[in-house]
Amino acid sequence: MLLIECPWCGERAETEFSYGGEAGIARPADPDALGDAEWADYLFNRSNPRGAHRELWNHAQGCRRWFGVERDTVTYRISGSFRLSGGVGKRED
Amino acid sequence: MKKYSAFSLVRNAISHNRRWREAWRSPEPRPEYDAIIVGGGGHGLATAYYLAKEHGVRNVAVLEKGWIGGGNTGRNTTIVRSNYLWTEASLLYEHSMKLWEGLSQDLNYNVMFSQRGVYNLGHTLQDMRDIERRVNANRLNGIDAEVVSAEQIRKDIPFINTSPDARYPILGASLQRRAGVARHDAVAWGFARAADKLGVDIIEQCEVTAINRDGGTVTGVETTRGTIRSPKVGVVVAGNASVLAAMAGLRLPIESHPLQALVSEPLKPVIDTVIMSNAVHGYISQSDKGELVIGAGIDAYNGYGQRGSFPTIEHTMQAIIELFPVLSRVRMLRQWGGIVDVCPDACPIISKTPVGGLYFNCGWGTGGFKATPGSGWVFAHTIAQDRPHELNAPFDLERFTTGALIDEHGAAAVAH
Amino acid sequence: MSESLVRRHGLESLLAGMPGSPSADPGVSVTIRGDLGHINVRGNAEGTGFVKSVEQVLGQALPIRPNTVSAGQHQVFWLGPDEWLVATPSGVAAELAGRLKHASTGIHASVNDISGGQIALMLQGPKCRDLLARGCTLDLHPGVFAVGDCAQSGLAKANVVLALVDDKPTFMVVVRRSFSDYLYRWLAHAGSDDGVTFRDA
Amino acid sequence: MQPQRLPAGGRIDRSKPISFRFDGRKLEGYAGDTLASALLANGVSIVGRSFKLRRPRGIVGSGAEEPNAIMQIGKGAHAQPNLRATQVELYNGLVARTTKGWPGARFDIGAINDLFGKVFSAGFYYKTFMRPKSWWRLYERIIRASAGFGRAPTEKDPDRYEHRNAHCDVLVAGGGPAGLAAALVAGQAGARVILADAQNEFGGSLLGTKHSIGDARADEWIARTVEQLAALDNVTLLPRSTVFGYYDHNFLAIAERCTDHLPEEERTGVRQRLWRVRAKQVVLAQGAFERPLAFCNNDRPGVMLASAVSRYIRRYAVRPGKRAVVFTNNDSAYETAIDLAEAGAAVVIVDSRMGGAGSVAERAANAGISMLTGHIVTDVVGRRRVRGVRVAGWSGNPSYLVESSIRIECDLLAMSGGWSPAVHLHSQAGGSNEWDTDRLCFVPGAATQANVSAGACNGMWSLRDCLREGMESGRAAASRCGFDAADVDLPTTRQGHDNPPQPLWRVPADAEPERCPKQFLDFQNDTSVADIRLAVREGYRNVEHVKRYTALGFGTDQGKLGNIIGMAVLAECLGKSIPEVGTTTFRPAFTPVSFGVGAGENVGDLYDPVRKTAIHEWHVAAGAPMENVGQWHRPWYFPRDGEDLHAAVARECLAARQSLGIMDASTLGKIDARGRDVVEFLERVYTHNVGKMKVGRCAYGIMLGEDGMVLDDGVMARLGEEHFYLTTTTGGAANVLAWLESWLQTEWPELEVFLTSLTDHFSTIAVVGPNSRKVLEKVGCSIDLGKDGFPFMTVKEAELGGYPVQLFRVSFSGELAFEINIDSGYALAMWETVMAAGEEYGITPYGTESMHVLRAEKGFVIVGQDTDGSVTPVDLGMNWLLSKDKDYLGKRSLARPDCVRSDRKQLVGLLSSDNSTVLPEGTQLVEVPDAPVPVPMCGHVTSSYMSACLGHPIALALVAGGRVRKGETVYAAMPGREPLPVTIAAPVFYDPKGERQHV
Repeated sequence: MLLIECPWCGERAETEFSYGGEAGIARPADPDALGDAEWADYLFNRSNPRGAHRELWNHAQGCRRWFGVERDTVTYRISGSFRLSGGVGKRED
Repeated sequence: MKKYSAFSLVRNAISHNRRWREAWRSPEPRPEYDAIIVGGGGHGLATAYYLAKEHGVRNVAVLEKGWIGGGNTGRNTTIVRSNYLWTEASLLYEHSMKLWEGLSQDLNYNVMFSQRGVYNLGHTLQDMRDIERRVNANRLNGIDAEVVSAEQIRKDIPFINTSPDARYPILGASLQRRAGVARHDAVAWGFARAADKLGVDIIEQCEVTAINRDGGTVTGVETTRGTIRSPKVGVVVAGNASVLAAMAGLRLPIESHPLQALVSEPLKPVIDTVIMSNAVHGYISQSDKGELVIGAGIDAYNGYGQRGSFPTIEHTMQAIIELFPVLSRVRMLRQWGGIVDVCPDACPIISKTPVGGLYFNCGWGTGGFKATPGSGWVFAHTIAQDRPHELNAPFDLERFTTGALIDEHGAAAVAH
Repeated sequence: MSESLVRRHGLESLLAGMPGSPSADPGVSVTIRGDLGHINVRGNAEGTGFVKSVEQVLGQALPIRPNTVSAGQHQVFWLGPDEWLVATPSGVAAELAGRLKHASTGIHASVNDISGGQIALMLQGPKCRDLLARGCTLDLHPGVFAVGDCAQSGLAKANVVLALVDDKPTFMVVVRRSFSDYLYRWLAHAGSDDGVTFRDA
Repeated sequence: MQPQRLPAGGRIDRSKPISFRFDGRKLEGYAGDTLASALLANGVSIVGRSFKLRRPRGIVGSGAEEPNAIMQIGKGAHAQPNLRATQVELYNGLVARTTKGWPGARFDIGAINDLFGKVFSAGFYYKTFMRPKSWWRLYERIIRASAGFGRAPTEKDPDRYEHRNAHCDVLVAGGGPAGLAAALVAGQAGARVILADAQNEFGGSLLGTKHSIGDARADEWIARTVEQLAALDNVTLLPRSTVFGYYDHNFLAIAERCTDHLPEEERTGVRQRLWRVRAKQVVLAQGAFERPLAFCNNDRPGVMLASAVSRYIRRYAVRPGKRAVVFTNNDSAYETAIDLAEAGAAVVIVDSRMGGAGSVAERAANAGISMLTGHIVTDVVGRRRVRGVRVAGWSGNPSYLVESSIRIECDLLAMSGGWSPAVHLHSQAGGSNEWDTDRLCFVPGAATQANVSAGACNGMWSLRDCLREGMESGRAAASRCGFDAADVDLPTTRQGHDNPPQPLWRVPADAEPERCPKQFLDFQNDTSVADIRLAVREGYRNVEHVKRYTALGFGTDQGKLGNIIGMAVLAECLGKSIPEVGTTTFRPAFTPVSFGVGAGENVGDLYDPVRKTAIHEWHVAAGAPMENVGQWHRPWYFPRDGEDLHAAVARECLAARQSLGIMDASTLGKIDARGRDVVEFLERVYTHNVGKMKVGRCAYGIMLGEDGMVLDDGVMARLGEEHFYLTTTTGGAANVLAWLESWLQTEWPELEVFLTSLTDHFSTIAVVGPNSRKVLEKVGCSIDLGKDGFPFMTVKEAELGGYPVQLFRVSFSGELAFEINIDSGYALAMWETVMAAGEEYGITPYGTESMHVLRAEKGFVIVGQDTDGSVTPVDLGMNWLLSKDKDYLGKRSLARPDCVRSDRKQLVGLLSSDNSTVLPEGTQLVEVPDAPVPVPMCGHVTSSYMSACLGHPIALALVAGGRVRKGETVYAAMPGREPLPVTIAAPVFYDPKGERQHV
């Protein structure tokens, strides 16, 4: 069971969190301007890397904040958590 | 290669089993092949077999980075069924089912396909609506399926908890009698042996490190055992599809997750069929060795670790006890994990790609094992003819652009 | 008027049916605080004036440090960087909520009286930590989770707000109303070896 | 009468005789015995049969490595299959049965298999049973019947299980010398320590030994150490507790057996407890497993591991044989020989090494033990029990053959092939293992988590090294957690010098492995040296292939006994080194754990929470059956005197249409949304023009996923310029709120909006029907409820019967209706008030089923029933809800080619041609009634009911291109029935103009 650090509540058990998938996928500013393929890329395609992965977690049972985590998808080791601001996955500091 | 039979067993026993030949060769890779299959799992080996058998393409190499059948083929809970919801999926899986029904004889290798019947339990009124809908569709598609009542289930499945006071009472189920289980390792070995017999080179410990292209078309692959040229490369690497796709500059609508399973200690026969429950999130059958083979849920996070989190296992044990209270004192012997490549619509991709001569077969989620022969069969056709067979045409990559998804979450859910 | 109305916490019949195993000194005694009102307050802690105006109405500090409680006339729990729970006698909750709303007009804030939506349980006795540890992954060791600390987490399969009120120890567990029946049954089951008893406030 | 029991010694309590039953025989042992030691004391030699060849088998080991003594313990609901006799503590009334062999283990018909051993070679079943095809099920039935060990109980488990979350600085796995030392040092330093050991008492390999530690005997040292540990309140001691799983981020799982060792009548409280531990540091001290040697017939009853023989003698005062041969390739077995000699047995040591042993050899000689160095045991004589062994000289050459051999009479053969550290947990944690060519074993390599291995499980054999590593690791672990450990000086222990072990796995015989009697590697699965060679011959060369093909290591001991020697034999066949062949991955569980303890309290009622509304009790009292909707229990219908579902629903619907109905709608999701940007936010998530809504107005709204498919729906109300109230479906409530929050927090943090769930705070009571206004006026309402004062689709704060409420003039039935939102603390009172006031109008409570009928008559959809995640609002005919002049989630997807197809499935109504058949929900629709398989399907029925007020059945369906096909006929294909013609109609069957709700 993973031990995840919520930027506000500190380290908590994985069961307190819900997973939000790959971070950094910003919603297109003007969807209507996109072709079907570009829209599909935003909608469905994921980098799904083997290794370092920046992903979203929500402290669902806790403070209900969404935040980012950098985790290795093979070792599952977590290198750090970060708060979000101004759109998905951007570091605050 | 000698034929396998009771007779050959006795004859070899007399010669102290010292005359058995190897089931498949371990050749050095040649510099060029007519087609390369990347991935020596069940699907890849089946693809090579049917390329040789159905399309006469025998100058084929199967490249496996580890040992054949070492991925999900050797890690799954071996359920085989074809009772899917949408016609596109049903026909694909039913084609596979028909191949399963003659596979041991076709391969001359006993894959122990055992049509014990698969029950998909319904616990809510909506479950039952979905079951009715799916069963009716199956029948119209020529797939055996029936709706069974809670009373019938009580008669058919000893020890199952059909109490109306259960937290999620069993209201009924769909039953596919032709469905069942098979011996997973034997599927890989059987296809390998049969493909090898037809001239296919099966090359283990050979990892693909790059996909070579000239302009928009594929020219071969770089491997840990050197460059191998080929005008056609079929990639079927569950748990690694996105990584291989990246080598060809492609992005896939796939996320890889841990999927866990566990077995109990070997018991005398107690469960004779396959029981699956989406609502209660567990599924169970008993192997010929006596082990209860139990499937757990998918872990939520992306993971290539071939292991998941313990709470998923705990939840599965709760689910099994909810379904079979008598199993509470039975013990888990071993747990493990595989990597499932999940598509947004819980259906696979068996498709040409923007790169000429490069084909992908991936995204089977939790449904790969049961499709093994059918997947190989249609993928072989797609590679040999450079166009999909009508059975896999709907599973083109293009569907994610057009929106023609085939949403099998209902029929797939956790349990396969 | 609302003061005169009789509020139900919904666990009355459970209490009558399974009050637990009565013993001289129970390992855990659970008190159902149906008499508490709950107010959910949202606002920007860094934001202009929000904290000040809320504190003026409350007459006590708004806990800014995560997972802490400010105890005073009311009990104020940190729930998130922009969310707090105010627990106060139910008789005055509606009126207090009104004043908080009024005080935060023009400010980015949100105040909701959710008294009907939550139940507070007080767990007291030597076996409290053992019982909670059966269903909660938090480290409740006195050196880690001290008086004045609170946390949101899971207790068995219910989400709860958990706080250490004093070092008797007394824990306050706040659970959503629709889960309270389940949590009651879980406490009774998991605590059956500890002689858990239940009573009304 | 216990023939093999020694007159004195051991850690058993001779004053407490214990009687038990074994395969029906009444036997006696002592408190402190295991079932295995008691069986040996009673001279029982056959305790089971092998899996395939059904060879008679005896006890080999003394712990988790035991492959043969697999027992069914207890009866009825308390039965426990597949326990290892070596790990079962003896208790009064214990009932044990062997699990293999028919009629029994002592005489087994299946033993005939052994005669055909060569036919039953590795993987033989892959090569046969293929013809005739149809016979496989028959073959399989026979295979299944002969497989398996114990039987699952046939009754519900009467016991209780418990979970326990724990946190500690240092978790010590294993309470032998190393583990005790580590725990003591760390504990005294002040660290929070958990010490778990699988056995009933701490001490591990020291129990019963004659070692001295410092000035104390081993058992005194153990007692003193445990005492010191028990005195520290920062230390938790867990005997009978197995650390079985080492998961990510230093999370470990421990199974504690609380009552299994007690007589059934004395068992109270929790049976087993699962400790879910998050440890900062972990010290692994689980010891090592002794290896067997692969000589001919090495599986005969009476062939045992040397360490097991010693343990039975020292700890249990049982002498497994009178005339013993000790066969070894290392020094440790000499101690066993000495133990045997001191126990009065005649002993011969057969040591494969020319040079024999180190300093221990002298002590052995002094004990009068004769030693044959440079010799090996090639074969065992005796079938049901060892009667002798064949011994030959051996110079250490790798050949398969020996020349002449001599016979030595004996009734016990103690073997030692060296030792393998228990690297299981280290490996589970992700650590690698390295082959040590001197110690001839895999030792833990670099750890990938915060763990360290100490003592025998790190390849340390001497007591001194174990104590030293224990202390050092305990000290290091504590200091990594910020605790400084005081210096503890290492107690003195006896020092000797050992000669190195000799690489010996497969023992030469007088014929090649294929021709000589079987040399077993995995006893339980009958995997022999010949099987490994066969696998390699057939091309199964990867260790994983070999294991899976030969079943090596797939027994219930998980290869603890045979894996390493099996890999060594494989390496020899392949001409590789053992590390080249590689080890295999170790998976949890270290030893098996019951499903019950894994599930803990979360079974039965507590399997999943039942969410109940504030009015739930009233529904139950009224006799309403419940429907599971998400986690909620909702009343399904309210039967009166013997009514069935259909009768009750007909009555309820008519009442609502004609006079007055009442429904508990409290499970709806309710969200308070406010803030400066709330309109902008809602414009982005709802498809309609939210901004156009006036304060006090309600509107029906839908949300789409980004894929354009309908996600959820519900009524929303504008309570203020910057304040909205949203409702969601019952099932969708939690997800929708989380989903909205995710957009706010991750995508649009610049928007000033706060969302707060009111789902539990408000209970919602729907008062429905022509008389609903009258009844509320009668209850006493502070506002004008009239058509103009309180028009349709508006909301008002009000006081109703003295209660403050939020009153909605909305309708999910098409009738004049009101929805009352009231503080849940008063909901039951309000419900009862309205019920009383409504009596004169025959007020009728109704449940989810009638609600579904009423809404279907109006063509209102239920998301999740009439939609399935593949349905767009256009498919539902809701274009009127789709704003053209703004973007919203999912809008772009609606423009994709597949979403604009004219032949998409669209929502329509269906009328049965016979005007009487209620189509089963889920019925498929076809164009041509008698088309050949596969029959093309053009749609399916999503909702279907008998409409009491219309007097005929109605159905909603999704039909390809259906919207423009009104009046056309398609066919309902129903199993076992003639296809029924059905007519496509508009999805609104009742009051299409919607006049009734506007009165």
